[in-house]
Amino acid sequence: MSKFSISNLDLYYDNGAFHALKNINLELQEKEITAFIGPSGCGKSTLLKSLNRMNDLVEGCKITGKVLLDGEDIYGNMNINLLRKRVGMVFQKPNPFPMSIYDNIAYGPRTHGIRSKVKLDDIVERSLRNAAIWDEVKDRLKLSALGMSGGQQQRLCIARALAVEPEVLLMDEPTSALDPISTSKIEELAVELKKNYTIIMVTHNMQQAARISDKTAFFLLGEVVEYGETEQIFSMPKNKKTEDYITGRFG
Amino acid sequence: MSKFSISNLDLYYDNGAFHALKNINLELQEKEITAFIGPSGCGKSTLLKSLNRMNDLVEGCKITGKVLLDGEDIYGNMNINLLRKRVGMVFQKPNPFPMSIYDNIAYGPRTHGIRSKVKLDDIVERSLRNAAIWDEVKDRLKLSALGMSGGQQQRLCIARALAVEPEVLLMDEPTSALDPISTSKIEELAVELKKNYTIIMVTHNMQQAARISDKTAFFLLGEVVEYGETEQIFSMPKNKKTEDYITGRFG
Amino acid sequence: ACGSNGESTSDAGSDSGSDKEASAEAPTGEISVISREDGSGTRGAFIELFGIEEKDDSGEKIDNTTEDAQVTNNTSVMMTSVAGDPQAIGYISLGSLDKSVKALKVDGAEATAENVKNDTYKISRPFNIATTDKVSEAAQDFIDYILSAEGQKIVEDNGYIAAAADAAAYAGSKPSGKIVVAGSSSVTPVMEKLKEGYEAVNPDAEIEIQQSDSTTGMESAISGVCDIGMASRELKDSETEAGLKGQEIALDGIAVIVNNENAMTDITSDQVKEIYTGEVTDWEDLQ
Amino acid sequence: MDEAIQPINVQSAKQKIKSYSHNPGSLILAGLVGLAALLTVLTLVFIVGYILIKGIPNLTPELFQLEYNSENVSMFPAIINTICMTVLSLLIAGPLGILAAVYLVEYAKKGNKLVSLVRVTAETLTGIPSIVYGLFGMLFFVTTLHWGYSMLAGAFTLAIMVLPVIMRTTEEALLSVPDTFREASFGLGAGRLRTIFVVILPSAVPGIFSGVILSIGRIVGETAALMYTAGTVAELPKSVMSSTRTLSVHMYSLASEGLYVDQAYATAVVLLLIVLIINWISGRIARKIKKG
Amino acid sequence: MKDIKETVMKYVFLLCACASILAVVLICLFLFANGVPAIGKIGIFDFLLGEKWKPGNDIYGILPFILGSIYVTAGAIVIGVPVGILTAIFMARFCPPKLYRFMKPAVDLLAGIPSVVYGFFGLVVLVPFVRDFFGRTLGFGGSGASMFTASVMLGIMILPTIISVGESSIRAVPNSYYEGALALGATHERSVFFTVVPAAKSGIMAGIILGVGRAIGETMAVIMIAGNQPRMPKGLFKGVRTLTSNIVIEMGYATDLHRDALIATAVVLFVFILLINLLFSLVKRRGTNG
Ligand SMILES: Nc1ncnc2c1ncn2[C@@H]1O[C@H](COP(=O)(O)OP(=O)(O)OP(=O)(O)O)[C@@H](O)[C@H]1O
Ligand SMILES: Nc1ncnc2c1ncn2[C@@H]1O[C@H](COP(=O)(O)OP(=O)(O)OP(=O)(O)O)[C@@H](O)[C@H]1O
Ligand SMILES: [Mg+2]
Ligand SMILES: [Mg+2]
Repeated sequence: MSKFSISNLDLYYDNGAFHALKNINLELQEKEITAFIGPSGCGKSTLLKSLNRMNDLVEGCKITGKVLLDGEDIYGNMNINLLRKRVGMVFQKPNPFPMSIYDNIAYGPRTHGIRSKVKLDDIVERSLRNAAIWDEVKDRLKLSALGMSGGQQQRLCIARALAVEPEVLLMDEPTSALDPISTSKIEELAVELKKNYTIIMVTHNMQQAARISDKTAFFLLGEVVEYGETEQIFSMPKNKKTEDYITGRFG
Repeated sequence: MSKFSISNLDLYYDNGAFHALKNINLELQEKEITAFIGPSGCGKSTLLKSLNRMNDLVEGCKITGKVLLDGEDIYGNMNINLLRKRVGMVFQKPNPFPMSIYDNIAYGPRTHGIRSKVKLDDIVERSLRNAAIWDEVKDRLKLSALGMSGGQQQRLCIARALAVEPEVLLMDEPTSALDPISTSKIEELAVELKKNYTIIMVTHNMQQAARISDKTAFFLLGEVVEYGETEQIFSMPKNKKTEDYITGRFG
Repeated sequence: ACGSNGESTSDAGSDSGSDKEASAEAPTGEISVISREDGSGTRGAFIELFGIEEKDDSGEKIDNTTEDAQVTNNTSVMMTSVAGDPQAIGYISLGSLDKSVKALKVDGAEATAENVKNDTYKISRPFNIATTDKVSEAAQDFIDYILSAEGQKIVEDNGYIAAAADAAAYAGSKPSGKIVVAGSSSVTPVMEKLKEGYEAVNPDAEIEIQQSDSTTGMESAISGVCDIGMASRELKDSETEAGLKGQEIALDGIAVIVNNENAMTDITSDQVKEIYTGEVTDWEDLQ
Repeated sequence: MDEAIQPINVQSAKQKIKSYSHNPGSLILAGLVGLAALLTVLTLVFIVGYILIKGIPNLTPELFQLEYNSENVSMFPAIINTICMTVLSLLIAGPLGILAAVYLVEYAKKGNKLVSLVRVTAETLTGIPSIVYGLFGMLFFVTTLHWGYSMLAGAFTLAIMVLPVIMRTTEEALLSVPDTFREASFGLGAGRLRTIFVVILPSAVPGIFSGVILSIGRIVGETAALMYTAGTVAELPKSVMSSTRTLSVHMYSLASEGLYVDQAYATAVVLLLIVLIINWISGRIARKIKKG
Repeated sequence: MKDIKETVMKYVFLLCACASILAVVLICLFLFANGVPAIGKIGIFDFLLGEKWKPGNDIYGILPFILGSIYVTAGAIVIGVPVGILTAIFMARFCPPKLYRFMKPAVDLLAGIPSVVYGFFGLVVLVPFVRDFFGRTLGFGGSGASMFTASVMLGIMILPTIISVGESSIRAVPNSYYEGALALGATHERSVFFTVVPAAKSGIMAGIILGVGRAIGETMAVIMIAGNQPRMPKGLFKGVRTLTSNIVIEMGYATDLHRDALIATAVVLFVFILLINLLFSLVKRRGTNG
C-alpha cells in the first residue's frame, strides 16, 4: 500500500523565482525503505522536507500539487504538529539541542504529553539503544549533548526522532557523518524498523542505497528521472542519465 | 621523504581529564595521500588538528611529544600562522564565512598579502575550478555563500583552502556531505594534487580510503592500531582489530 | 509646570474667568501636602516664617514638617502635582506662579511682589550671588550692573523684588571678557534676563550661565570653575569660611498654592502651620 | 506567471486557530506573547501620543532660531549640541566597549579572574545613578583635570555611563558568532586580529548596533550627569572645550522653574524625532556593514 | 613584524577591558573619600539602620530608602521582566515582518525617550489615574504618587533594554534548534519557549541585569512620581523614597555633613549593586557547573 502519494508536486523558492521541484509524481510504499539519490542541489532535501511540511518555514517557498499520507491531504486540514509527529525527521547536519542527552531524547515524548519519569526513562533507553549509541552515553545522560563528537551527535538525533515513535522516518543523509560501524548499525536498524515504519532516506552513498533500500528515486535538476525497484535501478536502469550517474560513481 | 614526523604524541582534553591520543608515532609521507580511518570518537579529527595546531584553540587541551614538519618542530618556534598557511584544512562540517563566494575564496590570499584584483580574480577562478564548483557558481560570485546547498558549501570550503596554496592539505571527511559526482571529482583532484602536495584525509568511507590513499592509519580509542600501505592494510591487515573493522563494513 | 496647565488649564482659565468661582468647590477629603526638599531655600524660608520650624528645649531648630508630605525638588513638579490634584496644597516661588494653580491670600494679604516689598506679605527668600576675593574686572562690572538701577529694574520686571531699593544708574567701564555664572536653577531665569540686559549695554562681554543648584554654584565659585555663584538660600558658614562673599540681588516671594477647583481663597498662617505639621489632615477639619 | 502559482502550503487563519485546539498550552503561550507585545505597543502609543498632543501645538518657528535667548528659548543650538555630544560619546565609548568585549570573548581564558572582575565592575557601572556620574564627572573631569564645564567632560562622563551597555551587548553578539568561523579563519593561516576584524566583528554587527542604539537612547535622554559636567550653555559649541546643553538638559531647564513648560513639550517632540532619525541611520549603517 | 602587531593589539584590547575597572576604581575613590568619613561620623548602624532622616537636625538614617529601593526595583522587575521577555520573544519569533518594521523602531524609540519625559508622563497620566482609580475608587487611599506608580513607571522604562537585548540573543540561536523541535511535532510556541529561549538564556539574563541596573539607578522619573517621603515605606499606594531619589532631591542644597551623608548614600547604593552583581555571577557559576 502506498504511504505517501505525491502528485503533480511543484515547488518554488524565492516567491517563484526558482523552480526547485518540477511535477513530481511518486507513490512511496508503506513499510519499505525508499532512497532518494542524485547530485548535489537536485532537490532531494527539498522534496523530503515537503513531506513533513518543513518547507513551510522557508519564506517565499510555494508549493502546488498534492501530497497524501494514508490518503489524507497533508496540505489540507491536517494538524501540522501531528503530521510531524507521524513523520519524523533526521537532518543532514546533526542538530542536538543545547541540553543534556537525556533531555534531548525526552523532548519529543514530553512534547506529546508523556510526563511519567519511569516511562521517559524507558523511552530514552530504548531510543538510544535503537540508535546504537546507548553504550557510549549511558554514563553521561545528564551531560550536555553538545560535548559529543559529530558522529555521536548524529546518532543522538536519530534516537531523538525515534523517541516520538513516528510512522514515517525522513532521513537526510543520516549517516554521512558516521563511521562504518555506526553506519552499518543504523542501516541494520533501518532494515529492522521498516517492519513497522516507512523510511525515506536521502543518501549520497550508492552502496547504501543499493544495500538497504527497496525502492530508489533518482533526481536531476528538480525532476524525478527514474523511480523503481532498487535492484532494477542499479542493475539495469532504463534511463541513460541514471546509468551515467550510477556508474559515474566508479568512473 | 616524510613530511610530518610525529613522535610520542600524547593529547589530553579537559586539562588532562581525558586522554584522547595515546603515544602516537607516525611518519606521514610527502606527496602522498594518507588516510585516517577508525570508528567515531577514536581521535582522527584530534590528530589531524594537532598537525596545524588547531587544538591550540581548545581550552584545556594539552599536548606532549614532537611533531616535525620538514624536520622543523611545529610546536617550537614556528610562526603559527605560517604553519597554517603551509598546512591547510578542510573541516567536517562545511563552514563558509558569511560573505560573498568571491570574498570567501579571496580571504586566504588577502590574509597573506595579495591585494591585486587581477591576481585575486585568477586565484578565485582557479581554486573554484580545482574544487569542481566553478561552473555552478561563476554567475553568482558576489552572492552570499550561505545560500548554497550543503554539498556546494563544502566544495567552496575546499576551494578556499586551496586558494592559499598550502603544502599539506588536511581534510576531515571532506566528502561526507557530497554527492558521488562531486566526490569523485574531489577524489580525482586529490590524486592530482598529490603530485605537488601532501594530503592527509580522515574518512569513514572505506572505499574512498582504498581507492585514493597511499597509506592508511587505523585508529582505535586514541591509538594507532595499524599503519602501512593502503593495499596491504585492506588486503591483509596484520592486526585482528583492523581486519574486524574493515570487514565489519560489509558484515 | 507642566504643560497640562500651561496649555489646557490656562485656556480653561481664560475663557472661564467668571465661572471659576462657581466650578470651585469647598475642598473635602485627605489633604495632599506637598513640600520642597530639606535644605532648599524655599523650604527654609517657608518653615521659618510659618513657625513650622521650632526650637526645642536645647535650643536646636526642629523642622516639624509632617513625614507624610510628598517631597519634590522641582517647582514644575510641584505645580503640576497641585494642578492635577484637587486636594493638594503646596508652595512655590512667586516668579513661577501661573494660572494653572491658585495662590492663596495669607492672613488676608495677596501674594504679589508689591505686597512683599511693602512688607504686608511676609514670606520671601533671598537670591544671592557669591564671589571669592579674586573677582575679575569683567565679573565685577557685571555685578555692578546687576546692582544698578537698570539691573534692579530687570529684576522687578520679572516678578521678583529688588534687593537695593534705590540703586544708582549703571556707569561701568564695560570691560571685555568671559564671565561664568553658575548655580541655583531658581535664580537662573532672572540671571538670563540680566545677562541679556548687560550684553545689550556691553557687547564685548561674554556671559555663560550654568544652571545647576545652589550648592554646586557655591562650590564652583570656590574652586574657580565659575566667576559668580548663584544661590537661592543664605550662604552657609562653611562657604563663607572658604572665602566666599555673598551679595543679595533680589527677593523672591513664596506663594501658597492650591488647585483651581479648591474654593478656598484665604488661609491663615496658623492653618498653614497645622497642615504642614500634620495636625490637620483633612480639608473638612480645617477651621 | 508568478501570480499564477496557487500555493497549497499556506495555512489559512482558520486552520491555524483550529490547530490550537489540540494544543491549548500553545494557545495560552501565543496569547501571552501577543498580550505582552500589545502592552508594549500601547504603552509606547500612549507616551508618544501624550508628547505629540502636548508638544506639536507649541512647535513654533521661534524655537528654531539660530541664537538662543530667554525670549525665544530656541532649541536649535541644543539640537546641534545633542548630535555632537552623541557622536563624541560614542567615539569614546564605542571603540573602548567593543575592543573590551573582544578581549573578554576572544582573548581571555575561561574562568579568568580579570574577566569576572571586568564583568562585575561593568555591571556595577550600569547601576550607578546618573547623578553620581554627574558629581564624579564634575569632581574628576571638570575640577581635577581642569576641563571646566565642557562638552569633553560631558562626553567622557557619558562614555563611562554607556560603556557597560556597549560592552555587554557586544559580548553577547561575539559569543553568538559560531566557532566554525574562527576555525575556518585560523585554518587559513589568518592571525587573531584579521579573524576578529574581518570575520567575527562583521558577523556581530547587528548585535553591536542594538547596544549602540540603547546607548544613544541613554545619551540623548541624559540630564543629571550632563548638568554637572557639560554645563547648560545654550550656544553652538565652538570646540570640544566649550560648555553645551543637550536637548534633554534644555528641556529640563525649561521645565524646572515652570516658566516654559509648553516649549519643553515642543522640545520633547523634537527629541523624539532626533532619536528616530539616529536609530534609522545607525540601522542603515549596520545593514551596509553587514553586506560588506 | 606581524607578531608585534598582534601582541600590541592584544594589550590594547586588554587595556580597553580594564577601562571599566579603572572607571569603577575612580568612582569608588571619589565616593569613598567623601562618603566613608561621613558614615564614620554618623555611625554605621545609625546610618544603615536608622529609620529617621532629618538633615536639619543631623539625623541621617537611610533604612527607609534602602527598603524603598528594594521594593520599587522588585516591583519594576515583577512588571517589566515578564512583559519584556515575552515581547522580545514576540519580536524575534512571532512578529509578522510587516508589523516588525513598525515594532522595532518603536522599541528603540522607547529606549530613547528621556527620563524627564517619562516623569512628566507619569505625573500627568499615571499619578492621577492611580489616585482616582486605586486610591479613591478602590479605596486604597494615597495621593497617587506612590510605590506602585513608581514600580509601573520603572517597569515601563526597563522594557526597551530587556526587549532589545533579549530579542537579539533569541535571534542569535541557531535555527537548527527550532527546526529540530518542529520536526519532533512540537508546536511553534513549544519549540520557541522550550528550545530556542533556553538556548538564549545568557543573553536574556544580560538584558535583565542591564534593565535592573537601570531601574536601580533611575532617578529623574522616579522623583516626580514616588512621593519621596523620607520615612519608612507604609504601603503599596503610599509614597516612598529610594536611595537614588534621596541623593538627587537633596544634593542641590545640601552642604557639609548633609552633603557627605548623601554621598555616603551613594556609597551604600554602590556596595548594594556590587553585592547584587557578585551574587548574580555566583548563581551563574553554580548554574554552569551543575
Ligand atoms: N531556502 C532556499 N532558498 C532558495 N533556494 C534554495 C533553498 N534551499 C535550497 N535551495 C536551492 O534549491 C536547490 C535544491 O536544494 P536541496 O537542498 O534540495 O538540494 P539537495 O539535493 O539536498 O543537495 P545536497 O545533496 O547538496 O544536500 C539547490 O539549488 C539550492 O540552492
Ligand atoms: N574539545 C573537546 N573537549 C573534550 N573532549 C573532546 C573535544 N573534542 C573531542 N573530544 C573527545 O575526544 C574524542 C576524540 O574526538 P574526535 O573528534 O577526534 O573523534 P573522531 O575520530 O574525529 O570522531 P568522528 O568520526 O565522530 O568525527 C571523542 O571521545 C570526543 O568526545
Ligand atoms: Mg540536501
Ligand atoms: Mg571527526
